[in-house]
Amino acid sequence: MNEVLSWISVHEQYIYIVVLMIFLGIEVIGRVPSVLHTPLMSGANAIHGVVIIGAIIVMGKAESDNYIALILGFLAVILGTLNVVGGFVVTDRMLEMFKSKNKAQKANSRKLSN
Amino acid sequence: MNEVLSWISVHEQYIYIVVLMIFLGIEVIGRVPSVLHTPLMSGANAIHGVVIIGAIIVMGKAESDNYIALILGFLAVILGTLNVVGGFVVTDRMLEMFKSKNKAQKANSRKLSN
Amino acid sequence: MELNILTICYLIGSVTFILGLKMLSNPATARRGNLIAATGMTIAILGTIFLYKDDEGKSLHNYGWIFGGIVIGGIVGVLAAKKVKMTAMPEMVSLFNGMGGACAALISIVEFNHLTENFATNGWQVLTGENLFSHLLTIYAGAFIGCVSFAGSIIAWGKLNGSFKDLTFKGQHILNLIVFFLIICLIILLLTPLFADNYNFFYLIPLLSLVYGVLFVLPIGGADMPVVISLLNSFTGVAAACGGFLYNNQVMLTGGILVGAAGTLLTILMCKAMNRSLGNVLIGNFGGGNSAAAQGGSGGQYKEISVSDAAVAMGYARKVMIVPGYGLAVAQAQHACHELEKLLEEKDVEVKYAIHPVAGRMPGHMNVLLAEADVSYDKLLEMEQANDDFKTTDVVLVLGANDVVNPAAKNDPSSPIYGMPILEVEDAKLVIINKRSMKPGYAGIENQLFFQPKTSMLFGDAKSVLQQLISEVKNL
Amino acid sequence: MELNILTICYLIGSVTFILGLKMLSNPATARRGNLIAATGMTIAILGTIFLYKDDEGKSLHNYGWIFGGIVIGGIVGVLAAKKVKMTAMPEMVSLFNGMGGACAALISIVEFNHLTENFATNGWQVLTGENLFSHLLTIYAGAFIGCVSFAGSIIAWGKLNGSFKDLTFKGQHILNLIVFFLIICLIILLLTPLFADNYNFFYLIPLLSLVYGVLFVLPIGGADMPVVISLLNSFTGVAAACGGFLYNNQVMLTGGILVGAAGTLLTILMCKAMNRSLGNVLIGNFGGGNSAAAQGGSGGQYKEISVSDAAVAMGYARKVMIVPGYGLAVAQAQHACHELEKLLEEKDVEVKYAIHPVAGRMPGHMNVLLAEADVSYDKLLEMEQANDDFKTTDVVLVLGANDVVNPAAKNDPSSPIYGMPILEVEDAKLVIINKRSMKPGYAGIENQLFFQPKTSMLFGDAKSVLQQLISEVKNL
Ligand SMILES: NC(=O)c1ccc[n+]([C@@H]2O[C@H](COP(=O)([O-])OP(=O)(O)OC[C@H]3O[C@@H](n4cnc5c(N)ncnc54)[C@H](OP(=O)(O)O)[C@@H]3O)[C@@H](O)[C@H]2O)c1
Ligand SMILES: NC(=O)c1ccc[n+]([C@@H]2O[C@H](COP(=O)([O-])OP(=O)(O)OC[C@H]3O[C@@H](n4cnc5c(N)ncnc54)[C@H](OP(=O)(O)O)[C@@H]3O)[C@@H](O)[C@H]2O)c1
Repeated sequence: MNEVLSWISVHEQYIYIVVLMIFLGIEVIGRVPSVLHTPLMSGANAIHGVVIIGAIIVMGKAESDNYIALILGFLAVILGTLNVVGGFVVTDRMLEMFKSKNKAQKANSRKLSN
Repeated sequence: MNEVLSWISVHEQYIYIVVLMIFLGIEVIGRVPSVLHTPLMSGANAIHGVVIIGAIIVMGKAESDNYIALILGFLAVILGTLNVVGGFVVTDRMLEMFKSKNKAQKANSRKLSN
Repeated sequence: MELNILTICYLIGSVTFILGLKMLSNPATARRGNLIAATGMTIAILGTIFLYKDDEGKSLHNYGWIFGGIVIGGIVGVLAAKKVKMTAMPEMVSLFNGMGGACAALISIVEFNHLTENFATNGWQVLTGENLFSHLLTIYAGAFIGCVSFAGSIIAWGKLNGSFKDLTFKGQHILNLIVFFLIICLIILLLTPLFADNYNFFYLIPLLSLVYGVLFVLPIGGADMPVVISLLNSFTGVAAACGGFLYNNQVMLTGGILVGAAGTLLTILMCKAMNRSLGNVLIGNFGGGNSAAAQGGSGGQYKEISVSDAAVAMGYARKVMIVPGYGLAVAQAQHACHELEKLLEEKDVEVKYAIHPVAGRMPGHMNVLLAEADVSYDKLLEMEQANDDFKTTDVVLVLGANDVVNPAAKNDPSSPIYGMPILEVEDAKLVIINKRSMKPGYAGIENQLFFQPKTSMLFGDAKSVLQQLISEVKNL
Repeated sequence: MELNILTICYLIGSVTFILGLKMLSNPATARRGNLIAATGMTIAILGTIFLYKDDEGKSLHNYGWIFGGIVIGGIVGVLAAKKVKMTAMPEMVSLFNGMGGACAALISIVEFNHLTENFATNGWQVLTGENLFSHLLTIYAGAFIGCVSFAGSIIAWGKLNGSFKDLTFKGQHILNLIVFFLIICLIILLLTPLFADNYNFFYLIPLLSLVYGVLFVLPIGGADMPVVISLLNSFTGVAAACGGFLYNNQVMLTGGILVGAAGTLLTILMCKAMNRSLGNVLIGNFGGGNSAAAQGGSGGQYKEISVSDAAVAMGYARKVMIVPGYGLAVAQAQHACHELEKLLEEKDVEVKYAIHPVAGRMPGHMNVLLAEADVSYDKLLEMEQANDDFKTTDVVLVLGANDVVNPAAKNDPSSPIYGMPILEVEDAKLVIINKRSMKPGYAGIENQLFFQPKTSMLFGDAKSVLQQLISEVKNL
């Protein structure tokens, strides 16, 4: 118990960042229309590809005789890149489909506000 | 320049907390209806009364022969308490006025959803 | 151990502030949100008092003074908050806001004293390099922002309750800029080479900041005070955050920044609701002074209606809509208004109120006012709803409202209020307008509505006119 | 110096992620939001490669491997993302998500290896106390969550493209619980007393986690995969955040947590849009298996319509509304549908599409499908708008939709879809329903609409029926 408490205290700022981030994650997508669920999921998917930074660090720190680290790290870099690049490109393609839609919507709302 | 950079680096987590908090502050009240502007302002006013914690620390650390610190600290505690207590009570009173309104609204929305 | 629990108290505090503010922005949860934030605040304060330890591991002392201060502040705060009249709420908020600003400034001053004493006895080694830099910066920023907020709030409070008049003179904005610039220079000057001989210059910062606060608010029209208070509110938030930085205290930091950000957005939202920009409000060239008022009265022919004719028109209507505005609030005529409403309902006339979001001088003004007179909520229609209903309304009674029914907002792109949504009273069969004269309202512009064939003017103070109407309706 | 710049890169990264996600949730800014997040990601990645220094101040090496990996991953990623068919998007997302999960798991494994080597050579003093505890915990959590996400995503991908069938057996949920419990026990066991002889038990964590991931997704109906993918997406976010904690890396931490939180909420929103609870989806007792299908066919009398009669009805109508559904997507009949629309428009028939938000098997499915066939956006009506328009519609053509037009959602409180908003096609004069049989749709429940006097059934595969309709309309 005591240990947990002091752990919390030591990592106070981390915990703040985590808690605030959770709030932000929830707030930010609060009112998404359901047609955007799939692109939003896909965009979020690309963002967690940030894990690739960990893979780069692993790879970049591996000693050149540590074959396990090298191979696993290399694999991790490839997989991470796939996640990032594929994620953003796929999202962009999906959103392209909605493009005409936005234009039409804007035109509509302009009509309404006049 | 270099100093500013290293200052940023040293206070990285602080800066994160500040930036995230700014986002949250903006997100959280994004869609407030204008009748609630006054109570919201008043509620926010009460929240920044948290500055009283600083006053308590000042007061509590002042040596008993340091009259300036004691007097200013005492004043700060009084003013801070005024801000906190007055702020929350005034907000509550304002919101009391809207109470019947909420009930009616809820009843309305219930009617609509059936 | 205690410090660890304190950390958790602070975390709880921060989370409740976020949750509270979130709930405050939704009518259904607002009151609960306020309570939640207050609970979190209590936890954070009690935690600090009993669990705080400074860097050397010492607990706080001077408990007598601390509790004394809290008790005094608490009692005064509760009494003031309970006794204030509903319509004087913004004044009260302004005053409380000023207290917070002053508190932040005092903290900075005490900490600066503390620092200089330390310097005097221990020399430079107490704090060096980066640490000193940010320490000093937060002290100065806290003193600056806190004092501006304090002085500005007091002026705003005075303007709202009529103690101070608007003061505009030539070169005012330039003077403001000069003072601001002086303060910034002083801060930069005092940032790095701090020696015993320039200590005392520090006290110029709070002093000049007080002056700046006064100058900043003085030229702004009294009617714009809610916006100014909201802005000063967010200033105080930032000042509180400085304190958080100073003491490495997360709950002060997060609470302060949260209010700083939310307050700034709220200020902008308030301006938007009145179709103004923040810059426009702060420069103060519209509203308040009613400088454009002179142009009034040249709009054409208007017709008057007598009280008894008005009473007949309303007494035999099927549906009457009342549009309350700022004039109703200054005349304190809400109770008379409610009485008229009940009387008409007894005569089987359907009576509703059309509430414009920025009618009056603070957001929600009309709701608060009518709630005070026990008008039931079902009778209050929001703008959109009311605009649908006007089409089926026989008589609209406009009580001391002007800008919120001005068709220029719809028709005249050159009007300063163009684009603001308004109550479209012209859709009704007959419009009766009560005000004291043909003078314009807050925006200082003329209202073509008064000259339209459907419209009749009923001059007089809102309260006395309502009382006359009541006795006439009784006699029908 | 470099590290300081890196900090700023990471800050930019975090901010763009938040902004990007915010903009992604609004149709007007979504595409720009995606671009902004991608830019921030690029900055963070390039910053890491060139500016990162470890605790001892050493830069990264093995640049060849790093760039090699990035180039390979990048090329494959772009090609895969560009080549995939629009309707196979969720599969693709699932696959990419699995890659991210695997990446997180691999990082954990390598770091664990690193740690054990350190132990072997330097003994316990490398990391002690609290630090060791949280270090180990994040490694284990990263391995666990990453592997579950990887295995689950692969299964979800396989289900969506038809490689795996739903697999349900008795005691499945209990088995899942046991495996989950085993993993947790293992983690607790390995947390404190770590010695050379129990190192190898660690590898059981990723192994069991893979098994758990497979077991977790297997029983869930194929049609529910979008929801599952969204959930696994948020898991991967948490796994990435573990990496951030491990390396004290704020951009990984914030990015991961952001996705973790937003993904969880998104999952819940998706379930809500289908009027289900997340628990209901995960237990998998509805959808997929169509277990309730047997009850179908006993609802009463229905009447059929011939293709030529349907063509006449539509060809001479003033206004035709097409309701596309899942059946249109499986039949890949969007192009035929667009052709029919053009043909009818040439005959001066007004044609619109009524788009239900959860028609099909992924949110936005119908929009994507019809956009692919170049149907202009003006023709797509959202649900509310369509429901207003049905009243003035002569013929509604329902193409492979079922649940989204089921009146039970409005009338029958005992129905599993009760409360879901539907397209109220009964308001139109004539309803023609195309499907292959009387079998129910996704929710596995019967549709009373089929038995109503206004309704006529037009059996057959959507594509072939549309082609027949086209030739009939041409001959009119
Ligand atoms: N709600 C907010 O948050 C807020 C804040 C700041 C500013 N504002 C602004 O305030 C305005 C509000 O519009 P509004 O229509 O309510 O008010 P208004 O446009 O200011 O008009 C009020 C009218 O009431 C009349 N009046 C004054 N005292 C009276 C009395 N004792 N009896 C009868 N009539 C009296 C005045 O005319 P006479 O002098 O001829 O009697 C005046 O024309 C808007 O322009 C809005 O943007 C609103
Ligand atoms: N959009 C989403 O995000 C999402 C995700 C998961 C689940 N769902 C759920 O999916 C359902 C969507 O409703 P829906 O009305 O679009 O679909 P549905 O209720 O599943 O009905 C589709 C109908 O299409 C018919 N069909 C199948 N293949 C066909 C073909 N080749 N030609 C013609 N007809 C064919 C089927 O009947 P026959 O077999 O008789 O032909 C079936 O009744 C909702 O219950 C929703 O909650 C949606």
